[in-house]
Amino acid sequence: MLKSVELLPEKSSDELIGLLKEMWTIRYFDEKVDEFFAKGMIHGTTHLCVGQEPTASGPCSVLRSDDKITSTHRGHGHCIAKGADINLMMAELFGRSTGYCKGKGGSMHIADVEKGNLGANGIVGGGIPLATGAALTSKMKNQEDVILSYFGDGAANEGSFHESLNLASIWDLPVVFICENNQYGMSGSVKEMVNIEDIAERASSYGIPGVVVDGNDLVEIMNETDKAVQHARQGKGPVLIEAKTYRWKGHSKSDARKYRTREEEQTWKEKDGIKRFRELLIHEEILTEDDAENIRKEAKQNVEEAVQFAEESPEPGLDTLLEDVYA
Amino acid sequence: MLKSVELLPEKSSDELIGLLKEMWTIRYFDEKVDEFFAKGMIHGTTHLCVGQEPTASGPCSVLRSDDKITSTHRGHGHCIAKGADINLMMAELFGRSTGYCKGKGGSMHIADVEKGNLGANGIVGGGIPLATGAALTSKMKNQEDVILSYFGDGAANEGSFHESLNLASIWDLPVVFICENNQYGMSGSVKEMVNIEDIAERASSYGIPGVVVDGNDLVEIMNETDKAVQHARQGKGPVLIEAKTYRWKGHSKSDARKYRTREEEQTWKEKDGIKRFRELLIHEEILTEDDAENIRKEAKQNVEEAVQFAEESPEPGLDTLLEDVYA
Amino acid sequence: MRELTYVEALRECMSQEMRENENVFLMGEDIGVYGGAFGVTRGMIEEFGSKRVRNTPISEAGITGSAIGSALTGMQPIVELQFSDFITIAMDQLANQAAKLRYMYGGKGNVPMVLRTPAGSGTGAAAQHSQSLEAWVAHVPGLKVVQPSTAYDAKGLLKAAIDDPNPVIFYEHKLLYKTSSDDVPEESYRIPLGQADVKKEGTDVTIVATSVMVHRALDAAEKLSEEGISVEVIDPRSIVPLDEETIVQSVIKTNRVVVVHEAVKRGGYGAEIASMITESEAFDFLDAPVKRLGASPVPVPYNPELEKAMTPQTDDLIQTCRETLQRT
Amino acid sequence: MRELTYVEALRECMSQEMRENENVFLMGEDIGVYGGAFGVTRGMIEEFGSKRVRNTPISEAGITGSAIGSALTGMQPIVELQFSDFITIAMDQLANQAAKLRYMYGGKGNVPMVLRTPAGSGTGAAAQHSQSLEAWVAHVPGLKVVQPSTAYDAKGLLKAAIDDPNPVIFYEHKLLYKTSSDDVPEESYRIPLGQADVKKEGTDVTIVATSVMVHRALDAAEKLSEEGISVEVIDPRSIVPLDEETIVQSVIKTNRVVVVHEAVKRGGYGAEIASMITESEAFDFLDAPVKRLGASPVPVPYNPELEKAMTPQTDDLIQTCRETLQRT
Ligand SMILES: Cc1ncc(C[n+]2csc(CCOP(=O)(O)OP(=O)(O)O)c2C)c(N)n1
Ligand SMILES: Cc1ncc(C[n+]2csc(CCOP(=O)(O)OP(=O)(O)O)c2C)c(N)n1
Ligand SMILES: [Mg+2]
Ligand SMILES: [Mg+2]
Repeated sequence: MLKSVELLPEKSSDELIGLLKEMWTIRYFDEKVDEFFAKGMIHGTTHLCVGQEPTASGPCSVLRSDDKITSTHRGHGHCIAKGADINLMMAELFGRSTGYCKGKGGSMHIADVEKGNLGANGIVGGGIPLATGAALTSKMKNQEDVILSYFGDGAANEGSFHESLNLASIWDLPVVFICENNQYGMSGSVKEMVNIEDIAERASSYGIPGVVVDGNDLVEIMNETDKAVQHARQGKGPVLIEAKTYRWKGHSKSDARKYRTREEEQTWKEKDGIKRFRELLIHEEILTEDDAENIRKEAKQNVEEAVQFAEESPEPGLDTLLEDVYA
Repeated sequence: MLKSVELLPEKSSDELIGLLKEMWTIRYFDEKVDEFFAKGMIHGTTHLCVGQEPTASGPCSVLRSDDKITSTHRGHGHCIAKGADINLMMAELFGRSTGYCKGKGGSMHIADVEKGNLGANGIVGGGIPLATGAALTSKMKNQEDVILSYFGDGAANEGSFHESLNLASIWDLPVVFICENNQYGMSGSVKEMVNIEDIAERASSYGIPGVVVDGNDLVEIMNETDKAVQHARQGKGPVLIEAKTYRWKGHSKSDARKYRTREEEQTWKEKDGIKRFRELLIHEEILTEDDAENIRKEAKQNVEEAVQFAEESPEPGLDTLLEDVYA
Repeated sequence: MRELTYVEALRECMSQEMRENENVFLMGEDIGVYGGAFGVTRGMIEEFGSKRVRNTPISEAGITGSAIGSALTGMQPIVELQFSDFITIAMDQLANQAAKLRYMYGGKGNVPMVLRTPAGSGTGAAAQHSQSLEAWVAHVPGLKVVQPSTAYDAKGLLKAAIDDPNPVIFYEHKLLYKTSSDDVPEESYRIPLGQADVKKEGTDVTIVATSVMVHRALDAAEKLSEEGISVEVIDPRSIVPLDEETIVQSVIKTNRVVVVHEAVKRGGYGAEIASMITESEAFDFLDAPVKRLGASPVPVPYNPELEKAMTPQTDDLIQTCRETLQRT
Repeated sequence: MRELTYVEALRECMSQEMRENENVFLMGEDIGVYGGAFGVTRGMIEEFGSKRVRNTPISEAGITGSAIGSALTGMQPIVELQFSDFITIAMDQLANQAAKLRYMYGGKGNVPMVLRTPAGSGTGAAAQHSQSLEAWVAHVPGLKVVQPSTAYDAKGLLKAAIDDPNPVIFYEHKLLYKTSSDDVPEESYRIPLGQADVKKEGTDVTIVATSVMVHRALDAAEKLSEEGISVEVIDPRSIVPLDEETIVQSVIKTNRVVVVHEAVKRGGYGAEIASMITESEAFDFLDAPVKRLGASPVPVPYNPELEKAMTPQTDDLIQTCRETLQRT
C-alpha cells in the first residue's frame, strides 16, 4: 500500500491507520500511568515504554492471532499491540478485580493467555526460556505458530538468554528473539555492559541470523520481523533481532536519570517513531492531518475511558487471597 | 629449543622432558584410578582425562607459579599440571585424611589453593565465574596474575559461561577461558548441542579473541595459550581458546559409550598427544628412545608410590565430620 | 504381583503415559541412548524417538524454563534433572515462574509439568551431588513436592504428578533406584498426592519418615519390636500437599513421635512437620516432645564413613525412639 | 546519640569499612550513580570510584560467582542483589560453591563475602519482587544469615558480616530502609552474629520475631500491655548462627511463645525455631504449644489489601498472643 517505501507484509490502509492509533494508545496509556504513579494513585512500581511504541506495534502487527509473545517488565506496549483490552489493563494497574490478573499481578505480570500474550515478567530474562518452550509446543504439535520473545539489552547478559538461544537454535524452534535495545538497563549503559557494538552479533554464537533495525522506523521493523517470522514459520529456526530504541522516561517511578544527559534524551526524542509514521501516512495520502488528529484524540479518549472503567471497578475480595494458587 | 617447530614460550630441554613425564604421570594416574573404580576399591564416581593430557599440561606449563586455574569434574590432569603432589591426590581419592581435602572432597573437589589450583568443580560451568572473580582480584590488587579457566564443550551451554565471559570482557580481566572440547558432554555430541562449528566462535559475542587449537598438539597449545596469557597479563582482557580433543574412556565409571562408535574412538586414539610429543622430542634429539622409556617407567612408578602412600594413610576420624564448615 | 524395581516402575509409568497421551514428553540431559545418569529412561528413546525423548544441552535453567513454556501452551513435559543439586540453577524458573504464573495471571494459564530428579547421599558423590533440598521447593506456594520411597509408590505417584495440572517436583532417591516392590500392577494406577501411607502400624511411637528414611524407620521398627516396642511408620509420600490428618491421628494414638529425613536438620522440612504436629490437636496427647532427626549441618563429605555419620541411620532412629519413650 | 536511617546506617558502615580496608569493595546492578534500587549506595561511587563500586551487567549468577572467586583469592566483596527474589538465579553459586568450598577442600580457602539484598513485601512490587526466602539459605551449611531490624543493628551487624571470614547473606527489608534509630554511633562497631537482642522485656509471653516483624511485635506488645499482658520481644538478628540460649531462657521464663516471620509459614524458618524450642529444655516449661505465624501459602499479590492480608500484621500477633495465653 505504501508507495515511497517498501512494506513487505501486506497491510491495508485501515490496518496502517490502526497501527498509528495503536501507538498513540500505547503512548497515552503509559503517560496516564506515569501521571497516576506520580500522584501516588497507583501502588507498586511500573516501567513505561514511552518512546518505544514502534518496537511493540511493529513486530506484533506481523503476527497471526495464534502466534504468541512473551513480554517483559516494560510490557504495556507489547500487551496492547498483541490485542489486549486497555480497560482490563488499567483495572489491573489499579489492582481491581476486573483487571487481567484480578488485581493479583499488577503492571509486571499482565498476561493475556487467550490472545497469545504469555505474560509480562518481573524477572529480567525470565521470559526467554518460556518463549522457547512455547515454540517447542508449536513445533511438537505442528501448529506453525511463531513465538516472539521480547527482552531488553540488559537481559541479553543473563544466562537465560544464552541457554534459550542455544536450545532454540539446535532444535530449529519457531521463535523470534527481539531485543529492545533502549541503550540502558536500569542505569547501566549498554556501552559499558557489553563489549560489542550490536547485541545482534550474538546470533553468531548460535548459528542463527542476527539483524539490527532502527527501533523508530515502524516500516523497517515490520519488514525485518516479517522476514524473521516467516523464516521461523518455515521451520528454519530462530532469528535474533535487535531494535535500537530509547525509553524517554526514567527506568521506573523513581529515577533521577543521572546516568544520561538531557541532550541525549532530546536527540532520541527527535526520532519519535510515532511522529515519523504519522508523517509517512500523510505523505502517502493515506491520512490527512485532520484524520491524524482525530485518531490521536480517539486514542487519548480510549485511555480516559479505561481509567474510568478501572476506577469504577471493585477491589478484589479478601476471600480471593487463597484462590488460584493451584489449578 | 625445538628446531623443526616453533615454540614461543622459552622452555629448556629439561622442561620439555618434564612435560612429557607429566603427561605420562597424568595418564598413569587416571588409568590407575580407572582400575580401582572398576574393582570397586574406590567409592563414588570419577571422570578420567586419558587422551586429554596435552590440554592439561600445555596451558599450565606457560603459567607463572602465582597464576591460577579453575578446573572441572575431569580435573586430575589440570591438578597434576598445576603442580599437585600425586600422593595427596591419590590419598584423596581413597578418602584418606592425608588427601588434599582430608577425605572430604574426593575426585570432583580436589583443590590446591596454595599452588593456585582453585579447585575442581562438580557443577558443570561452576568454576567459570570463580575464575572471573579471581581475575578481578588480580586486577584490583595489580598482581599481574593470570587465571586460566578450564571447562568442557558441554559447559559452554551453561548460563555461567555467558555471564562470565561477558563480565570478563567488559572489565578486561586477566583470564584465559579454555574449552576442552572433547566432542561430548556426558553423551551429548557437541554437533547436536550447539549449532556452530567451533565453540571459539562464541568469543565474538564478547568482543574478545577466540582461537581453535589441536588438543593433541602440545606445541600448538603451548603457543596459543602463551599468547593468550600474555594478552591477558598485558591488561588486554580475556581470550577464549577451544582445544579439540577426545576422552578415550567413558564419561564416568559406568558408561557403555553407546553414543559413539568404536571406530571414532580409534581414530582419535591414533592422534595421541603423548606419543606425538614423545616422537617430536626424539626427533629433535632432546631424548633417546631409551630415555623416553625410562621416563615413562618413572611416571608409572611414581603413580604406584602414590597408591602405596594412599593405602597406608589413615581414614579421617569421625570427629572431623563437623570441622571446617566455617572458617 | 509383579516385582519391579523403582527404576523400572518409573520408566513403566512414563512409557504408559506417553503411549496414552501425546502431550507427555521427556526433556533432560543424557536421557537418550545413555538412558539417563541412573538409567531411568533406558530404552525410551528407542520406543518414542528423539522428538519425545529430548536430549538437551547442559542448560538447567533453559531446559526448565522451556518445559514451563511448553506446559503453559499445552504440553505436559517431564524434565529430568540429572542430580537434584542442579535445581539450584533452575530455581528462578521453578520458584518465580512455574510456581507463580497462574496466581500472578489471576488464575489464567497453568503449568502441568513434572520435574524428576534424584536426591540424597550414600553413593560417595560428595557435596555437590548428594543434597536433599526438598525443603526449598516445599516452601514455595504453587509447587507440589513428592518423595516416593518404594517402587509401588513411585509408579502411582508419578502418574498422579503427570496428571496434575500444576508443577510437581518429584524427588527420587539414588539409593532406592535398585530397590524393588513385589506388588507393582502392570496397569496404570494413580496414588493421589497428599495421601500418606502407614507403612507399618504400631501403638507406642510414630515415626514420620520420608524417602530412603522410610526403610531405615522400618528396620528400626523391626528391631524395636524385638524389645516389645511397637512403632508406627508413616510415609507422607508427598510433602506438599501434606496429609496432616494421618500424621496427627497417629500421634494422638501413640502419643510420641519422631520425624526423620535425610536433609540437613537445620531448616529441613521436618521442622514444618514437627511444628504442625505441635500446633495440632495432637499437642495435648503428646507424652514427649516431638523429636526430629536429620543430617548434621555440614556439606556431604566424600569419605564413606563420614558420609554415613552425617545422615540418620537405623541405629540413630532406634536410639531416638527409645529416648522418646523414656520421656515422661 | 545520632539519628540515622537504616539506609544511612548501611551506607555508613560500608563506607567506613572501605576507608579502612582496601580489600572491601562493592559489586552490583545499578549501585553506581543510580545509588542502587533503594539508594543504599548513593554517593559511594563518587567517593570510592568505579573500581571499588562496580556497576555490573544483569547477571546475578555471574556476579555472585565472581564475588566468590574474588573472595577466595583475597578480596572481601559486598554484593548487592537488587531484590532478594533474584537470589533464585544465584543459588548454585551460593549453595554449591560459596557454602561448600572450604569444607570440600578440607579446610583450605575461605570465602569472606557478604551478599546484601532486600526482602519482603509491602511495597506493591508483587510476586517476583516481594519474597522472603531466608529459609533456603539458612538450610545450607556453610552460609550465615543475618536479618537486621533496626538501623542500629544494621550498622553493627553489617560490620560483623564484612569481618566474618565466611559467606554471609544479609537480608535487608524494603519497609525498614526509611526507618531510623536515634542511637547510632558514628564510630564503627560490631554486633556479633549469633547474639539475639531482647527488644523488650516481658514476663507473660515471648514473641520471637525477625526483620520487619520485630516492629509489629513491639506494637503488639505495647497494645497488649494496656490489657496488662507483658510481652517479651526477642529479635534473633541472625538466624544462622541462631542464639538458641536467649530464646530458650526467655521461654523458660514466660512459658509461652509465638514465633513470627514474614516468610510463608509453610516450611519457613519459624518451624526451625519452634521445633528447636520444643526440643530444648524449655519444653517442660511450656504452658501452651509453640505457635507460629507466617505468610499465607500464596505468591505475594499485587493489590495492597490482599498483600496485607497475606502477611502477619500487628492485630494477628495480638490475637495469637491472647490465644496462647488462654491455652491451659
Ligand atoms: C533477574 C533480574 N535482575 C534484576 C532486575 C531489576 N531490574 C528490573 S528492570 C532492570 C533493567 C532491565 O534492563 P533491560 O533488559 O535493558 O530492559 P529495559 O528496562 O531497558 O526495558 C533491572 C536491572 C530484575 N527485575 N530481574
Ligand atoms: C550443572 C551440572 N549439570 C549437569 C551435570 C552432570 N554432568 C557432569 S559432567 C557432564 C558432562 C560435561 O560435559 P563437558 O562440559 O563437555 O565436560 P566433559 O565431561 O566432556 O569433560 C554432565 C552433564 C553437572 N555435574 N553439573
Ligand atoms: Mg534496556
Ligand atoms: Mg565434553
